[in-house]
Amino acid sequence: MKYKVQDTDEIVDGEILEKLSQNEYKIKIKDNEYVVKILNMDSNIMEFVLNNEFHSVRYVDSQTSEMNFIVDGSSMSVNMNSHLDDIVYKNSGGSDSGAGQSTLRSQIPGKVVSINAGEGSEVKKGDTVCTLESMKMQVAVKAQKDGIVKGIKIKEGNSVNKNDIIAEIE
Amino acid sequence: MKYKVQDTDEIVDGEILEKLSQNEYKIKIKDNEYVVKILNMDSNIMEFVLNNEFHSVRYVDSQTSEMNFIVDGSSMSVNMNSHLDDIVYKNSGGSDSGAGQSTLRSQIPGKVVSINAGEGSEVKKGDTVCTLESMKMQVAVKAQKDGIVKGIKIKEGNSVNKNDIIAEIE
Amino acid sequence: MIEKVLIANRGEIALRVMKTCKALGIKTVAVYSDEDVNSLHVKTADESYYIGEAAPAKSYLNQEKILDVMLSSGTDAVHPGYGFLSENDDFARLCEKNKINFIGPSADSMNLCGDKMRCKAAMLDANVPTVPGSPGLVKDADEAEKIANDIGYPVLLKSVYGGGGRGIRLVTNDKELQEGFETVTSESIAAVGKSAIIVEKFLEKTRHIEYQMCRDKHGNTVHLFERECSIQRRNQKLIEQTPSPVVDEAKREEIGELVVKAAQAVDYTNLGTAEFLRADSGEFYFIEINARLQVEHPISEMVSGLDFVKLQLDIANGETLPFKQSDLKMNGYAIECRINAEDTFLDFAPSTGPVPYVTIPSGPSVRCDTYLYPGCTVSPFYDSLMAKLCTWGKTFDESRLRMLSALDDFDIQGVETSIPLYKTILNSEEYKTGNLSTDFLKRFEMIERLEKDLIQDRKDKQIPAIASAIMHSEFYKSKVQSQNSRNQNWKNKMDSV
Amino acid sequence: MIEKVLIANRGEIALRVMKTCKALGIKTVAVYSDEDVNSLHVKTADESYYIGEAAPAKSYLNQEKILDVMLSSGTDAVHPGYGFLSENDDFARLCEKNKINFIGPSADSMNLCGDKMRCKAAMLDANVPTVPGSPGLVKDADEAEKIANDIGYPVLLKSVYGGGGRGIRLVTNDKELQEGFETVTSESIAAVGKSAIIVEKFLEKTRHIEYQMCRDKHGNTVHLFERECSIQRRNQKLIEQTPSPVVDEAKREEIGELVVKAAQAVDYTNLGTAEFLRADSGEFYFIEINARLQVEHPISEMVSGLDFVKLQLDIANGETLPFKQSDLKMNGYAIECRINAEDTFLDFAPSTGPVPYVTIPSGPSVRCDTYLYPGCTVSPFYDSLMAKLCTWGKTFDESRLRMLSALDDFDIQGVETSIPLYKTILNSEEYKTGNLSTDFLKRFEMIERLEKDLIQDRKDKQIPAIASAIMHSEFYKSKVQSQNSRNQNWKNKMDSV
Repeated sequence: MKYKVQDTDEIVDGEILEKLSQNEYKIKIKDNEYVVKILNMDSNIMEFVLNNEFHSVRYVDSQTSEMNFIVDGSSMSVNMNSHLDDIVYKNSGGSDSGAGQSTLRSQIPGKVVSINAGEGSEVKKGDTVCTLESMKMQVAVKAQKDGIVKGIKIKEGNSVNKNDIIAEIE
Repeated sequence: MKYKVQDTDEIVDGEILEKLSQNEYKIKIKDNEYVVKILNMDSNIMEFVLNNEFHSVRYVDSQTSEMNFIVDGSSMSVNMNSHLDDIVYKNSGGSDSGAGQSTLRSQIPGKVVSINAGEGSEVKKGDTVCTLESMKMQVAVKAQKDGIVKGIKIKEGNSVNKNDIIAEIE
Repeated sequence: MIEKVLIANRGEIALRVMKTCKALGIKTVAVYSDEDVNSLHVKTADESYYIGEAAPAKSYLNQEKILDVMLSSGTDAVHPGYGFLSENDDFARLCEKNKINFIGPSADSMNLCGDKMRCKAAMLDANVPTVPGSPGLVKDADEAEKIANDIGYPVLLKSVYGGGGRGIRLVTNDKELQEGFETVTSESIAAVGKSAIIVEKFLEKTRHIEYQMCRDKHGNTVHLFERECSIQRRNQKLIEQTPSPVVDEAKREEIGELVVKAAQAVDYTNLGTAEFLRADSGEFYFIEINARLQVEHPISEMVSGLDFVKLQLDIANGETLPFKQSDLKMNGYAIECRINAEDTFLDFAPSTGPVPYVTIPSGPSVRCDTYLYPGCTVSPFYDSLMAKLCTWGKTFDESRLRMLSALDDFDIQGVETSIPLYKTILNSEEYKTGNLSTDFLKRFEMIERLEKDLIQDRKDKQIPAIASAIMHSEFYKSKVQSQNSRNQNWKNKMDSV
Repeated sequence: MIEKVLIANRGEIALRVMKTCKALGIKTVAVYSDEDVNSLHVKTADESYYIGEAAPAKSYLNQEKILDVMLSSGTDAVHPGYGFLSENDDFARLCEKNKINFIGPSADSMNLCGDKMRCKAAMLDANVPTVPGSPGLVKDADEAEKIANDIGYPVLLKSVYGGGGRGIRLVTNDKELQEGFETVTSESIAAVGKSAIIVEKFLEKTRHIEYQMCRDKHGNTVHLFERECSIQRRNQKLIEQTPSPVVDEAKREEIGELVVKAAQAVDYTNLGTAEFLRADSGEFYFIEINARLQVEHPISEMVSGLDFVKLQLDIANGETLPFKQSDLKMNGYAIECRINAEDTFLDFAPSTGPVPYVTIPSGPSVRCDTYLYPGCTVSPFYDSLMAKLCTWGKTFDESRLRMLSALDDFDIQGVETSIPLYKTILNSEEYKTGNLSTDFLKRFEMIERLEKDLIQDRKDKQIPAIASAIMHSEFYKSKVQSQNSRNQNWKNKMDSV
């Protein structure tokens, strides 16, 4: 799963590696491993010790992609998604199935944050063409094949809908 | 209903006179009327204002005849019974139905606290012959008819069972 | 002797007054509105009387109703707290008439304190300096110009009928004054049909410094030192401290003598506060008397060792002050933070509602006066002050560090609070070095700094936040699984019927 | 400089130490056993490490395990609190070896303080009076008689191998002594196969008065006044106060000078306590040194204005004391009540279990150090002290009345507490007038008086109790009715299927 904490820029990988005991888990965030020991947990609160540091969390409101909670007294939100970049990439044709197409389309609705490969740039398959912001997360739209970026249809700050054309890669 | 509070001697009448509103009741204890305003109530706690005094009660354990609770921080118990004296009196023959019998029997099990009308005393119907302690309440056993007390079968401090003979009244 | 006191108030101050009464064996009587049925003051008093609907006018300001309770409950004194009826001289007079000991100044003295113009005149008579300006209304621009030249520019021209920024103008020379006089006059006439102008010196970077006055019914008068209350929002105090960083022993005594004169000038009895503006140049100007116990009295209690409510009761009982000015010594440093239910980022808009859980800070030299308890409600009908958090220290920095730690321990769920702002302020160099003024928040962009602090705080919590999200998902997954298996069981049962 | 402190303790003292560390920006490390997974000290520390099973020997007394945590967490100092390892010189030495700053005296000094005989000898050398008696073992009855005549009857003959009332005898003249010597000898031989007897003066109606010692690593030594801790049960303190009602300024100085000598005699560093017995005649006799911070330190903090944990940290850091004896002044009066989980009527047997709800008292000059929170548990594995309730007052009576009020506000559900006993004591004339001694409880039949107070209290609550019973029955009646109607609905539904 990918996570993005409010006010930070990075999208971070996080997962449970192992259940160590009834109340203990080994988890991985970025490339570091942590031990989480749950002291109390219900649908509203969780108290846990993370690598020997106590934390208290109250869940205010959680939806599929965004959780709002109070961590040690600080109100904050975390966006999460199952490897959004990859899904987008895959659906864009980045996976083998669609590698032949020349039209790069957005697989998600979002706002264009930046254009990373401008008109006429040479890109390799998997290079980021532009970055969208969607569900408060920044998602890279990557080239589905090697080629030259042509006919860019988007502008920074614009919104795009799902399936809108981003550019042609020829 | 009759009530006896731990460490007090008297048995006191108490009843609800009237429900004044959703949360307000007029009650009578001894011969005084009080207004009870319930602020919070569930099976464990009750907070109420009794004639403008706030009280907080936590119920520890309550059986049919004895309630244990903590009233404003003080742990105490209250015994209660539905007009025990009257029931006993009635069953002893105090009511019209049994007025002819000469044998006075105990209608409840209990310990003899005192003998109020000794051997040879003259009693009127309703006079107390002896006092029993039962369920931590003192219950008067009253003469079922006018007469002379004879053949007392009990002693102070003894226990009596239900239906045991107390005396003959002739 | 006072034996039963009705507290004509609610919230933390009602509880505060009851604490001293309880320790002294004085019976307390609470009053409450519909909104306060579950409030702590109702549960804490010896007797509690319902006095009406939530709106203050229907309950806590209802003089007749409160008088009825006093008479029927056999109350012999009333403590008005602050706000509500505390500075209402009609109420004080009503109590006097009904032989109920009003714990505060006499109705006459209160009336005089409440009339800004008469009070200012009394101070001038007593040689207590007030903000320089016209002694009353000026008749025309030329008189205003003469006064402006006497007191020196810049000055404010104010219509006494103005308000909200209208009918007021800052002018820096004669030309601006002549023009401004006309503008203010016409603005005021346009708005309310009349105009009446006063001239007042405009003071920049002022500090709000106040003195605790104390006077018994026999005329013995002392001050109980100063408090600096410069950190404000919309003219309401947020953080107070004592001593003031700009008042040394000599200055304390100098202004203290003025305070004694001020109390005498209005024949003040009981505890009260003389408020001053201190100009950046160091001059002190009397502004007004608060004829009641003040919100921030605990910090003065901490440095004086006195129980102010006890002192109020003793004075109301006609006792003679048990000390002279020379007996009184300040001990250490104290700070108060007013913990308000408000959203700093929504221009301090009130934030109300249930508080399912709260942790009250405690510890060495920490005091928290509050009405909060787990499960209570912050009502929209009354002011936003939920708690007064006070800390004492042998040094200023000790009290400041204890406050920061206590603020961190204060966990209030369900409503927005001013706590994060106070952390930013107390950590700032400007606060640490005592660089205070009534425009502190704006001058040092504290709200912008708070925003940055909060962002940094969230960044610092990235790892625990993600861990929380991971574990929460795991929790739900296992819950859904166990529900599915329950449903399965249930289904099996149904099939077997 | 100490930057990270491990607190090798639990409960209220762990929290107390953390409060000062937090305010000073020092990181804290907690350790916890299985029993303390949900304890506040675990939640409050910056880091928390699990160290083993509930039994102290498996966790809080496990030196190696705690050392492991200190080394792996990068801790540079350890605060031992009181109890557990606080007076274990092996542990202090282990810390010294591992370059961890042990916040307390050196291992050598601690060892000397812990050896009663050597410590007594050191005091005699320094001319600090100890309880009169034989300097060591006596060889026969005649030597014992000689000593008894020197110090005066009555005396105690004690076998150092005795205990529990065996091998100890009170004798009042030579004849009783000669007989008693034989009895004690034979009792001791019968019990443990050997005998070794000392003679000690028997003191009646003694008071327990102790002095706070304070000494930095440069030899600067002061005392921080006395505490009277005479109200005890089974030799354990219940209520402490400062100043002592029998110590005036001259006496304070006189004994204070002895205390400074005592600290020097054992080369004590950091904070500690010199305990004295005060005979009814007014003589003070040194008994022992407690080489640690004491439970009752908050009352000394209240009258001195000093933060003792900060002082300990500063001394451990090698700093020089920032004051001389002449700078220190007592301010006011303070009382501590130790709120124990125990049943007064079952010979103070521990009362343990979950505490579903608790209200912590607060208010002007009230301080409550506690580990309690709603939903916590009082564990049978550790001592019964749940909270230390302390109040300060400008006068003794003010602190006493505040204590009574705070005791009344302290609501602890689920366990029996010593609070009712304290109310009876603090209301007694004997306590009010300072007629204290270590047999106070027995001498004034306090437990019998408590029983009477409780009976009276129940009588006073007759009416609300009956009202509660009436309303409870009503509540159940209406519940049963609504359940019946629910069942009815359910039945109807079933019928319609």
